[in-house]
Amino acid sequence: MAELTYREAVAWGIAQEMRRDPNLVMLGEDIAAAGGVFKTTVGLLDEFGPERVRDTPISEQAIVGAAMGAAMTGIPVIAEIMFSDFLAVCWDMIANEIAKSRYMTDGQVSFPLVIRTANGGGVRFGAQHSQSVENWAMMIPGLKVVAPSTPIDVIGLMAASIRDPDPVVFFEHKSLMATKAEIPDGEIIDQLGQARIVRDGSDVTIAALALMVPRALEAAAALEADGISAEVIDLRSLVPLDTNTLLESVQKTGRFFTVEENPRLCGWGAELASIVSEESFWALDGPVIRITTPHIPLPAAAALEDMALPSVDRIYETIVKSFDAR
Amino acid sequence: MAELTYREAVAWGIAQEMRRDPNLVMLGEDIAAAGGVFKTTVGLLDEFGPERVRDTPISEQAIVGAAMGAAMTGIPVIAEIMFSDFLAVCWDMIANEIAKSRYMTDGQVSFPLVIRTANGGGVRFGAQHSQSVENWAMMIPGLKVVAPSTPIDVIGLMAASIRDPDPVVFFEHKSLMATKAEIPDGEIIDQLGQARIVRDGSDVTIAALALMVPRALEAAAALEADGISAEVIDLRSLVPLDTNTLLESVQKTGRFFTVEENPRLCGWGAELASIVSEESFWALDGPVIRITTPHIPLPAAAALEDMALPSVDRIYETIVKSFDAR
Amino acid sequence: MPTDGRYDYALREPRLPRPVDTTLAGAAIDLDTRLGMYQRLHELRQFEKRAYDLFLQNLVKGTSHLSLGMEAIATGFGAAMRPDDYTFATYRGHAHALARGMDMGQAMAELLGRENGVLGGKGGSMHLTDVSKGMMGSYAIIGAHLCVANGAAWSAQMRKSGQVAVAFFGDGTTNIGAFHEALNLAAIWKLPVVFVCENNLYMEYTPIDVVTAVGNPAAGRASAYGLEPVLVDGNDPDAVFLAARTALARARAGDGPSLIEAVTYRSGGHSRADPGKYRPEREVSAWAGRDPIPMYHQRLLGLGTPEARLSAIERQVADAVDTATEFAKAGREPGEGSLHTEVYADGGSKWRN
Amino acid sequence: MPTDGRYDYALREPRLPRPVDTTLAGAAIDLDTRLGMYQRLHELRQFEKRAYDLFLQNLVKGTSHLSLGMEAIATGFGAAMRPDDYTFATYRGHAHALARGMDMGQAMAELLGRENGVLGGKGGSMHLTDVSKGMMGSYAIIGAHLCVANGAAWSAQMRKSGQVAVAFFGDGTTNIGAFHEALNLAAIWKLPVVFVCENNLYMEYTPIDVVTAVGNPAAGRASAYGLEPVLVDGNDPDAVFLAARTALARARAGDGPSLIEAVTYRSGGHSRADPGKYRPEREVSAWAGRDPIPMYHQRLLGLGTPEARLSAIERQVADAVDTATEFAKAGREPGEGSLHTEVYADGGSKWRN
Ligand SMILES: Cc1ncc(C[n+]2csc(CCOP(=O)(O)OP(=O)(O)O)c2C)c(N)n1
Ligand SMILES: Cc1ncc(C[n+]2csc(CCOP(=O)(O)OP(=O)(O)O)c2C)c(N)n1
Ligand SMILES: [Mg+2]
Ligand SMILES: [Mg+2]
Repeated sequence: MAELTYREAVAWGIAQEMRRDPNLVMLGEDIAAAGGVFKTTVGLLDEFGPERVRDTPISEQAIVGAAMGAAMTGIPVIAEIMFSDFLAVCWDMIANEIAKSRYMTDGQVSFPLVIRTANGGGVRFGAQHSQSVENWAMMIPGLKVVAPSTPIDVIGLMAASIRDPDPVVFFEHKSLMATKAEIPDGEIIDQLGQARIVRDGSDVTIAALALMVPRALEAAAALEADGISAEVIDLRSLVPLDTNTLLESVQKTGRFFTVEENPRLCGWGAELASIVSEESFWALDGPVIRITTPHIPLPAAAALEDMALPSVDRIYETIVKSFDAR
Repeated sequence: MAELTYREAVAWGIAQEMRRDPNLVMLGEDIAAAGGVFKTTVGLLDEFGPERVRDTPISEQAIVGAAMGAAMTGIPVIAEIMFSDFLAVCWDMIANEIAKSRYMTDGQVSFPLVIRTANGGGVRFGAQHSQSVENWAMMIPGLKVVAPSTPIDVIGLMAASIRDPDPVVFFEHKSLMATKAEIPDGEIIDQLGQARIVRDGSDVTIAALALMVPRALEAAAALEADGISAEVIDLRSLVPLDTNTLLESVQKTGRFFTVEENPRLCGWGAELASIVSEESFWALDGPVIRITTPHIPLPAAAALEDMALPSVDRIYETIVKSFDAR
Repeated sequence: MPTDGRYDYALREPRLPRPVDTTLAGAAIDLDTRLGMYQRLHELRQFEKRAYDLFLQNLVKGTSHLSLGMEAIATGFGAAMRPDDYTFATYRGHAHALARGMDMGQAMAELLGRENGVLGGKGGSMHLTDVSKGMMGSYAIIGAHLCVANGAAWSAQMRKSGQVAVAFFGDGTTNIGAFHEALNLAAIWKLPVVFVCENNLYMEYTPIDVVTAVGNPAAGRASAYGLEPVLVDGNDPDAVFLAARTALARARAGDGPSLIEAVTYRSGGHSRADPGKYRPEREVSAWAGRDPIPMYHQRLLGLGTPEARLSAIERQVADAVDTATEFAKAGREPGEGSLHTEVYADGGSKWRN
Repeated sequence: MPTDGRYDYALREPRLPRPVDTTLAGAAIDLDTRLGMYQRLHELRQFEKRAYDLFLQNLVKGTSHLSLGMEAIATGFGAAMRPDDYTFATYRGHAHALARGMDMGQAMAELLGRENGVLGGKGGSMHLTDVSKGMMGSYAIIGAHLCVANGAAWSAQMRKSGQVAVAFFGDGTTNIGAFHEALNLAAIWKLPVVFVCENNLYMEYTPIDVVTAVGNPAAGRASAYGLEPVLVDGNDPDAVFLAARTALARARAGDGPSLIEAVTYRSGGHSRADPGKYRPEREVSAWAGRDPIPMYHQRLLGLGTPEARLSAIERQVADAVDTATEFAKAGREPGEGSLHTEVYADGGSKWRN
């Protein structure tokens, strides 16, 4: 057993896989000698050497392109894009090249690669360094999309993402970096596409991701005091999406809420809402409700940012109010 | 009166506005001397000269960046990105810079600019030249998103987009280029944020955009023969979104369908489905159903592409089946 | 209507070709290699011409970008590359695919969108790929594949396989950001990659010099990456072959990337719909006089090859193109079955349970 | 644990500063300009130090990137620019904002996330903007603003206003695609824009030479855009001022862009959390000996300015920074009211009816 932070779990998970697979390499800006700007890759250079852990120029297209070319010629790669906002700088490479090439070539190429990136708000970095962009990746056919909420999931889902033969965009949440957990000994491997019911409940279903998971749990605790029993589901991966777990839960509770950090329009919550509204319509006892960041860029000031992201209070109040409605 | 194709309407609308505003300029690849690869800018160089209609290098970031810098210093600009797939190449500029800078500066700068781009499938160009990416733009706070389905709307919405003080992404549909309509004399100006009911109906509401509008209309005609009265709404702009028209229609019909060309996950249909499920829940007589391109890259072969995009038959059958269900 | 070169590029000064370098006849290239290149030139030419015919018959849908007039570059490189080297091409990639040995029938069938196409109809003309031949793909959005070629080269470097990645791209591509990022990374990591700019003087319809800060869009930028400028006659297979051999050897020796600018001209339009009217007539005709095929024919005759041998090659190629066309036409339209396959490595497109 | 420079950059050869060019004392720069620059240097220095103190007091949240040690560049340009010229800066933009005349109190309040900040707290340290002063924004994603500066320059060119756009950026920024696209477009359109690379030898924690194909990341690329390489001592306000004057005049004359590489060093870490341990100690101390402020102090003394005059300036700046700090601290936290404003030009964020 070791106690690890979420941040340390990243390096832990990568190290586990680099020990297993001598071909696995990684590249990114300031990831080697400096151990990453979020200190998520500390120690990897020392253990695996500069041929396998490489610092790059500020050239996101070249980074992701190199990952693509190496992966398609048999070398599995982990590429770091420092902040998820910067996915925009290499979006062609990700959305148009990596995601589509397997299909376009009728299966001639595979992309065993992981694009790791620091996602989300709460650290007062402002509009260009705080976005939650899981929905950007989710909307592109061909990508898999993972976003862990705990140190153990970081390790297990990292291992699963690395071993997955398809391209995975792996979102590490900036505001969870310092959270801690006990990590069991031995290899940790998880599976993509399995949501986890992190709290059982019978009255409402709340689907959340990453930083929103602890907030949803806190809100659920508060709801309990009001006699509302909330089931909280940590989605963990958006693609593949564990719709079975979601739909079963809604079948039981009849009420569905999503808690999203991305801005409102076309977020992943909309997708889930649409799935539930179509497939569980007759089981619903009330409208499907999304709790999201409003459709605005994120402000930098602490006071403003705290108002923008879905808070425990907002989750709690939205759900309580929904029972009063109609 | 003049009969114009959708393609000609683009140049017509731009010319109308360039005559009105001597400051308005445009730039893009092969737009000037060649009149654009889709021939949507034919004649503009001759009328307005090489200082106002400029050919550029293949440098999408430089193109959109130049538009941004000019717009924020008082020159309204139309930038062409040849295919909407290439928005990915300059996505940082659009999603992180143009969309956010007004908010970040607390309103110090405005961006009177239009990014025009050829969108959508049906012309057998394959996965990298056929995407429908309206949802990419819709999910970014700060952008407006327009997609006309007729030549008249091309002109009127182009004029409205150009006069709008905010950045607008204007999607011209490749498969509609050759469609024709009579254009009334005189200035044509429309308004953003107004959907149009293109067919009245009482049993189901179908929301569609661009190429999907004529298909939805054809399906509606077929449904009529089955005794199903379909109301068809041409959304015209996704941001601003005319939710009033949508929700009123659903209030009347009790059934809501979207017909989207973008791949399934996090499409604009999901957003609409979520709005309707939340706000019209008690008016719904059946599940909200989305008809979309499957979540795959678009194939090149005619036979495959025709199977991928929502067809009249698929729209018709999905709606008919929904009445059998439960 | 104003009539200067800013309104109509056809009114500009023509950019004329340099004369053939006749000393190349004496280059140390063995006859078999040269005859192989002669055959290749014809394959590329006749394949593209047939593709154009099939387009006129409305059998090729969508778009296609032919290499007519530009065949010497793919040919020279194809002859110099090792079978396990990697090719990364653009939407104008038929020639490069065939030059690596892609089956003509499968290539043609792909243009026709048939099930027996090399991509089962999914990719089409702009994405020809045959990994079994080292043809790692044709990329239709400008710039990206230079970065991808780096990755393949990096992989070869790590695997110590001695393979080289070669990326072909146009003059217009030198102005996009990815070009810059790719060249810099290749240089600092000394990657075994060769960047080949096929400078045909135009992007789509805009002359390259109108939009480029230096006269030679690739060679004029080499020093920005610590590289030597290399300019070659892109209409001379021997010149290209020699430059390719040097660059490939350099890459294999661990000495890093090269950036080669091969100057050429496309005899037709940019893509199937383009009549190419933005080019001065005198320019088009001057370059027509520098067509690589008659030039190379002359060179081989001059080196003593009998005309009969050359015409036998031409006939053989014509037969092969006919056979390929029959194969392609006989293919079936792909069915619904394949629509949903190969999005993910499990062969399907399932994103949910 | 291996201990070479590939594992720990602090073990590499230090990159040492060049000696001061003493002939610059004789440059034709009038004393008022020089005293103004002296004051500016102190403003930037003391502002940044105060910002650091406030961070240690946990009053500045998020991140901030200081220009400590690099003040001469913003200072020299600030003195040379016309009031209506445009500045485009990076996340490391406090100095550039102040050098254009942004109010210190409003700037400080923005760092504190207060309502009286220049951006009402919405933008924060990385996005300082004051359009009324020609400070057109601070951009936090590498590369983009070079393209945006082009647009402002293009606008000035069209309006024949004589304005020039100046874009400041780091050495690391020369390796991103947008740099290449921006330089090429500026050159072919002869835009009135000046690109200023503040080469402080490091990107975040990685030495620039480890990741760049040429020794001078900007000057070594000038020829790729048909430009002359310009290298200046970025720690000498006079050197920067002269280079700025030349480049601005060239731009205003319609002769197009310039690319200036100003070599400097940051005395602290990359951002507030960084102790800067990846740099050789000898390098850090050598550059500390080349601090622009004592150097310029010496130069002014040498030119006959009385010490009293200089220390009066220093005290005056200290007072101004204190006043600014009080102003900032007195500001209120922004309220919910402003959260939803200014997404769109109507002042709000409504995306639906
Ligand atoms: C990023 C991007 N921008 C624009 C295009 C459209 N486009 C396709 S080919 C082409 C011209 C390319 O010119 P060049 O690189 O010289 O190659 P050539 O076609 O002459 O072989 C353009 C602009 C594209 N495919 N990708
Ligand atoms: C596209 C992009 N990639 C990475 C980053 C993260 N980042 C912020 S500053 C920085 C280093 C920039 O180095 P340089 O250009 O030399 O400027 P300096 O900070 O030294 O002034 C990096 C990599 C970013 N902001 N944008
Ligand atoms: Mg070309
Ligand atoms: Mg730097």
